[in-house]
Amino acid sequence: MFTRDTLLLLPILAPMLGALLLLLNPARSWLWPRVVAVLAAFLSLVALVVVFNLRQAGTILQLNLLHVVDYGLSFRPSFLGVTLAVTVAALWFLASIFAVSFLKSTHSPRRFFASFLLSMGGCVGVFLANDYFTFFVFFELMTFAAYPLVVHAESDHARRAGDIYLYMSVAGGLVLLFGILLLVWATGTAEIAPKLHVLLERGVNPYLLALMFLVGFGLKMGLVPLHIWLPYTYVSAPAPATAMLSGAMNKTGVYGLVVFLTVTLANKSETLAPAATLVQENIGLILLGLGLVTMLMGGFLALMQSNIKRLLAYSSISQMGYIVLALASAMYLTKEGGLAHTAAIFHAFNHALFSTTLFLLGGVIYLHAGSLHFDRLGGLARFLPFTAIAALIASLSVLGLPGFAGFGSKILIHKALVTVAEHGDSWWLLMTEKLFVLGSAITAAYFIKLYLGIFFGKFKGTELRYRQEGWLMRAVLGVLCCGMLLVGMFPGLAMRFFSLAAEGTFVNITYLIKKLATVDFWTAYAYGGVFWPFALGIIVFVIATYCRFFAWKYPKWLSVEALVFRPAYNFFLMLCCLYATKADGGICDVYDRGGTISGRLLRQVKRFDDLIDEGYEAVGHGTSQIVEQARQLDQGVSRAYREVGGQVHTVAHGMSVVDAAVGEAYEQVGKAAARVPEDLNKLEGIGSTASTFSLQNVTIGSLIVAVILLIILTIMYIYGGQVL
Amino acid sequence: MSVEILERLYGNIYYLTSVILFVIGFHTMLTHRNLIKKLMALNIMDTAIFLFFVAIGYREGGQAPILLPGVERFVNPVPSALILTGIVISVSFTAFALALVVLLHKHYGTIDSDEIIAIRGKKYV
Amino acid sequence: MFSLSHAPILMVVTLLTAGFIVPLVRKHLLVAKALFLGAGLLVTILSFLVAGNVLENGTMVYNVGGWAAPHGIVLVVDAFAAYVSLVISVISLVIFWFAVFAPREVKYEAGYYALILLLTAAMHGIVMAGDIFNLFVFVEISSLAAVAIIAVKGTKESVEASFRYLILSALGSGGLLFSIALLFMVTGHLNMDFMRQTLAVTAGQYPLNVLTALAFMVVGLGVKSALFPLHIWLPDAHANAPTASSALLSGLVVKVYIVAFIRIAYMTLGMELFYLLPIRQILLVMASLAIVAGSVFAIVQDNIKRLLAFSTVVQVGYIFLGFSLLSARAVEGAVWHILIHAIMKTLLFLAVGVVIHQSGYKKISQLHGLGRRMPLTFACITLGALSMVGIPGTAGFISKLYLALGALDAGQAIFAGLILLSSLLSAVYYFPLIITAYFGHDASPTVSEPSIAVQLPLVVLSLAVLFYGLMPSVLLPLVRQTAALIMR
Amino acid sequence: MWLFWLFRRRCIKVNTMHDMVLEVVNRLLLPFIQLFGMYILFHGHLSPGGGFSGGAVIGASLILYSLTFRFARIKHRIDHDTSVFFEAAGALIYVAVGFVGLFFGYNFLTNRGVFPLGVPGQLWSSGMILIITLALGAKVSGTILSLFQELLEGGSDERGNP
Repeated sequence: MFTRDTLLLLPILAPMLGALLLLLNPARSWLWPRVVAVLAAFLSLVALVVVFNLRQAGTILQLNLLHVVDYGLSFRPSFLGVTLAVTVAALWFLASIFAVSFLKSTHSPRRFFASFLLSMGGCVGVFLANDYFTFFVFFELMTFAAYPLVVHAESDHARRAGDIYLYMSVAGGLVLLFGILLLVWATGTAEIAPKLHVLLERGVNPYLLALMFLVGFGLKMGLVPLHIWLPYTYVSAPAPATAMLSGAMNKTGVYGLVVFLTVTLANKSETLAPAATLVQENIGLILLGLGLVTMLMGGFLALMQSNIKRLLAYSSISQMGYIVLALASAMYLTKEGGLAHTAAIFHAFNHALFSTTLFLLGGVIYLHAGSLHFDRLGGLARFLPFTAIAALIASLSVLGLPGFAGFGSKILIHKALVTVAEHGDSWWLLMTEKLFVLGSAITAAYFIKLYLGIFFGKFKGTELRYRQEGWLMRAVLGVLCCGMLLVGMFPGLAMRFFSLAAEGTFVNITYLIKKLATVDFWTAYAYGGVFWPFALGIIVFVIATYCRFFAWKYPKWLSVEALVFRPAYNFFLMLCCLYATKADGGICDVYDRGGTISGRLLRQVKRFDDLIDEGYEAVGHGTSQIVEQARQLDQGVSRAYREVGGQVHTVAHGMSVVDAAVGEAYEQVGKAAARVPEDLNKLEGIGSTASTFSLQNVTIGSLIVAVILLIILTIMYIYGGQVL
Repeated sequence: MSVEILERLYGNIYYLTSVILFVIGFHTMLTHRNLIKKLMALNIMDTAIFLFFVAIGYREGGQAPILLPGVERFVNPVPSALILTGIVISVSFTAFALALVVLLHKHYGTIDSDEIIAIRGKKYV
Repeated sequence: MFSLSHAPILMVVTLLTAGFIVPLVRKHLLVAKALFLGAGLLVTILSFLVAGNVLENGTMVYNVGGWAAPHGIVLVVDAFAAYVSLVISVISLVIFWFAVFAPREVKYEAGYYALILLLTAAMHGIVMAGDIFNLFVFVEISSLAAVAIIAVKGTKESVEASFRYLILSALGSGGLLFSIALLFMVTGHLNMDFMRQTLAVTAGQYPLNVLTALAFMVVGLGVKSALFPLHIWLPDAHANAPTASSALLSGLVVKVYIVAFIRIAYMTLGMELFYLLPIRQILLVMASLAIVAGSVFAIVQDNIKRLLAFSTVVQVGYIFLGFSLLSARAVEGAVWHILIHAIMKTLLFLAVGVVIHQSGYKKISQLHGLGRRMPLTFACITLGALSMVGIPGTAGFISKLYLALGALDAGQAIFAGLILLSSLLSAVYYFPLIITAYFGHDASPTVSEPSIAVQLPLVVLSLAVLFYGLMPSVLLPLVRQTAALIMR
Repeated sequence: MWLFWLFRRRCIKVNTMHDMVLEVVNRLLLPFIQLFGMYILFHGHLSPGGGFSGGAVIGASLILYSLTFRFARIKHRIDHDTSVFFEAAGALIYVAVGFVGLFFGYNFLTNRGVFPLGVPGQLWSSGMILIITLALGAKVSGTILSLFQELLEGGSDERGNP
């Protein structure tokens, strides 16, 4: 039963069981949740490293679980998946160590660490999944598990952020699910494998499918029209959680998009090749636009922020734009997109590294200076030199300066865009490359702002809480910085490694490594691929400072949220309220109108009723006359009898006593009988005088029944007449 | 022509009557606010359906389907048997509804549906 | 002597007999309770045996009194009946347990148990009845008992709601009886098998009868099963009933009428009619409206039980949607949903009933911080709500998956979109319940968890939610057979 | 219909009138009504009629009885519990008869082969049908009476406790 394949379960189950352990044990110990969290994360990391080594040695592990309906859980990690999983697990491990000392004083550590571990399990599961169903299951698990992290502070802002996060994520997840269902329906399986030819054969619109997946994954990544949850969430979550939201969970979206675009939307049929290429190129172009918008908008918005975490959140959005650009290039170049593909993965990896570091640093700063606003910070380089150095390394990595982590991937993306421009041969593809440079410049500008704002100048806050970073924090940050430096020093090695990962998943290409071997980063740098942006960035920063651009708060109505989502939400709410308050109590209103009409009709019927009544009355009148005459006759007869029977009368005198008794009895009965209708009248009350038609209660129900019956009858007769 | 129509009407007199009864019941149900009257209307409707059902099984000049010498023409016993059940159900429905009306009167002091609604208030949301 | 072939009638008779004995021993409440639970347990065992037998040997036909089909009364236990009666017996056993051990809400307990027994017996009867008239009789019994178990609470609102339910339900029965009369007129049979055979010949001769019968039936059973525009009795009735009654009504009763509808309309009148007539489109429209409107109504509710009641309207819409999409997977999804919704809604109603009883709060906005006071109960509610939303790993996901795939199979992707949209809407109305309970200041430190006996049903149902979410294959053969039977 | 005593309320003495004529007439009529009811019951398998009709007649006679004579007195003779008992007993006898078939290896409610069928047209014929009719008669009359009592008691409560 426990074969080597079962090893795949360990990295997922270890954090989940840890979370379960935390939830079930109500002990209020300080150490307990922290130890469990770190140990579980470590176990998961170790298992993943083993899996990674096996995968590198060529062993492909596969595990099918709960294979029950048509779709069970199925794990079969690709090279890329394992690589990212190891990265993410390592980050998670580091973040949990960081959290141990960071969350010294906050409340509910049990809840925090449990959901931290649970979302780790989900996140790792996403990378190990073999089909989209498994992917989706863990994707959703991760989303929901992260909710308590977002609302951890339980402030109003946190709760609002949580609401936005939750509902947008659910919506995105459902769109993604729809996409997956469509895919499954079209191809019969949820497996991650080339499917474009099947889609084209079955006539399913690949653009629609791509849109659904893009919405689903893009929401997690924070692509521009869907990014609004991201700043709220990142700001309200505690630093380790934010680091993981940005560094690790974001990457599930990237991974999903990579897998979908380059694997599922790959073509295997020779005959359909031209059509497939067209589709891929079109999607690539669309994504190119999307990536540019995301990159620039994220950058501009970041430039305007005065809160460290918000700035970093927008920076994260902007970096996602880079990744999408790389992916778009890969799609657009189809057969030659290997380099761009590698660039995307490489940059995702780099982003995981430096965004984790930056958000953790944000946490450190918050812990020590008690604020995240530039207004209350400054001059921290003196107090926290270690933090300052780490921040410098991370910032330079984001900028992609030579020797730092972002360097290799940015060069690659730039190269890819240049290739796209050459390949497409149109002016705006050329513009893309220029805009990319501009984007990098903006990045440089806001990082200069960030760095200067925090670490230089005078300290504007009230007091510093701690003098030094904790040693655990230092260790974590040190490891991360070393990682970034290593990647930056040897970009070629890293790239070769990621190209290997890309080759493992990207089925269209066979040439990768050889071609990539020709890339020489350091000469590329000499061509100014990255230097120019940096210089431009300083200029932008100077200009922006000069024009007081940072002080400028863009009007609220300009944001996407205010322009699109809020009106939509308000509209929906209005719809709900209008609909529900008015409609439920009065579907009646509609029926009421129908009711009055039918009431009028029924009044006609009532007139007919009255007519019959009158008839009865007339007949009754006649009858009573007849009866009267008969009574007179009767009286006559009885007079005759009385005369005849005078003697009998005396005899019957005794009997009359009995008669009187009977009479009295009858009278009593009569009285009682008279009382009954009185009571009934009382009971009836106004009901008997109900001439106006009223619709309430049961009446509404019966009316609805009648109306529906009529409608159905009519429809059926119309149809039935044609058919039968 | 008209004779034909009359003949058809006569031939379906039971069905026709039952439909008319049904409509009368429905009319009463809709127009009256008194809960007792609504129940009466319900009973009228039930009766209409019973009539309809029994009429299905009726045969001209038929007798009760008991194997006695000399009787050859039987009505279909199934509908009658079913309707007996139907009547039982209808009786229990009515009785139960009456009990509920008594309770309603206890709670609200009236058996007028409008007044009950007014007392209860529109709690739709 | 008691071979398994007698099991179907024994199920009905056991419950009925227990229902008659329980009020006789009302002075000895302990005996009554034991009898109540014992009957439920016995029937559950029997239904498991029957389901196993049906899976193995195919349809069971039981001739009551030894008279065979066209003349006698028969009980037909095919896969569908076995499946649904399995659902009924298991879920009702859980509810029985809850009713026995939960805090008292009802004055005359023995009578309440008797009513529940009667209702359950009638539900089994509806499911297994082989002829249309006995189906009607059982429908009537269940309607009456269903109204009664609302009214036993005795409050103003519950009496009013149950009266409304009674009248509308009587209207519905009238419609149903009318349609039965019309069908009997055409076929001369009451047995459903024979009816189908005769209808194949005579339906063409008397089209109007069949059409009118179908229309009356849609309305009649639509009222009882709360199909959207006919649902107006449901929210009040389900919200004002005692806890166990709410669970029983929402979880099982409403669905049993759908089963009756499927039995008559699909399996007796035949599928051909559905391809000829627009009845399918009518049902689709009504079901879609139910899904959208029910969700929207539920969003604005603050009263938890009313919210759950509106959610039931939505779920009924799902089931009808699945059945009227007429593709194999959609029907399977609907059949799944009968079970899964029964589990989820019973769980939610019972748990919410517990919360209301322990805390006295009936509104979502009052629940602040209760999640910490009643961790287990709210864990169950959370699970139920997640399942309602359709989060993967819970049971609700499975049925929604099938329904959505079925909609795609039927070539109507818009309904798949509708199902997912309603998932989002249900997230909008279920999540506040959880969020307010867990995240917020601690408002009521005095509230505590109920006894373990009361929590046991909740835990069992929660485990069932997880179980069917993770390994639904347990009942899969039965569901497949049922769907095949309906699509025949 | 024992489900009605769910809604039973405390009974309060009702001032019913004491009427000689009604009493006399009823004393004369009641035996005949009940005899007629019995006739319908016992000939349920021979002529139109049966459990429900006969039970209804008998039940109606009991209602008449309790309407005519003082309510207090009927409480002595046939009180609510008794009528409920009759209902339940009728139903249980029915079920028990059904089970007899099972014990003899036939289906539920089997008549042929279990009970002696006799000659058609005679009173003691057609097996268990007679027993069932009688059981049903007991149930129906009990039900009708308990319904009546239920409504009466509910009504009295309505006047008694506002």
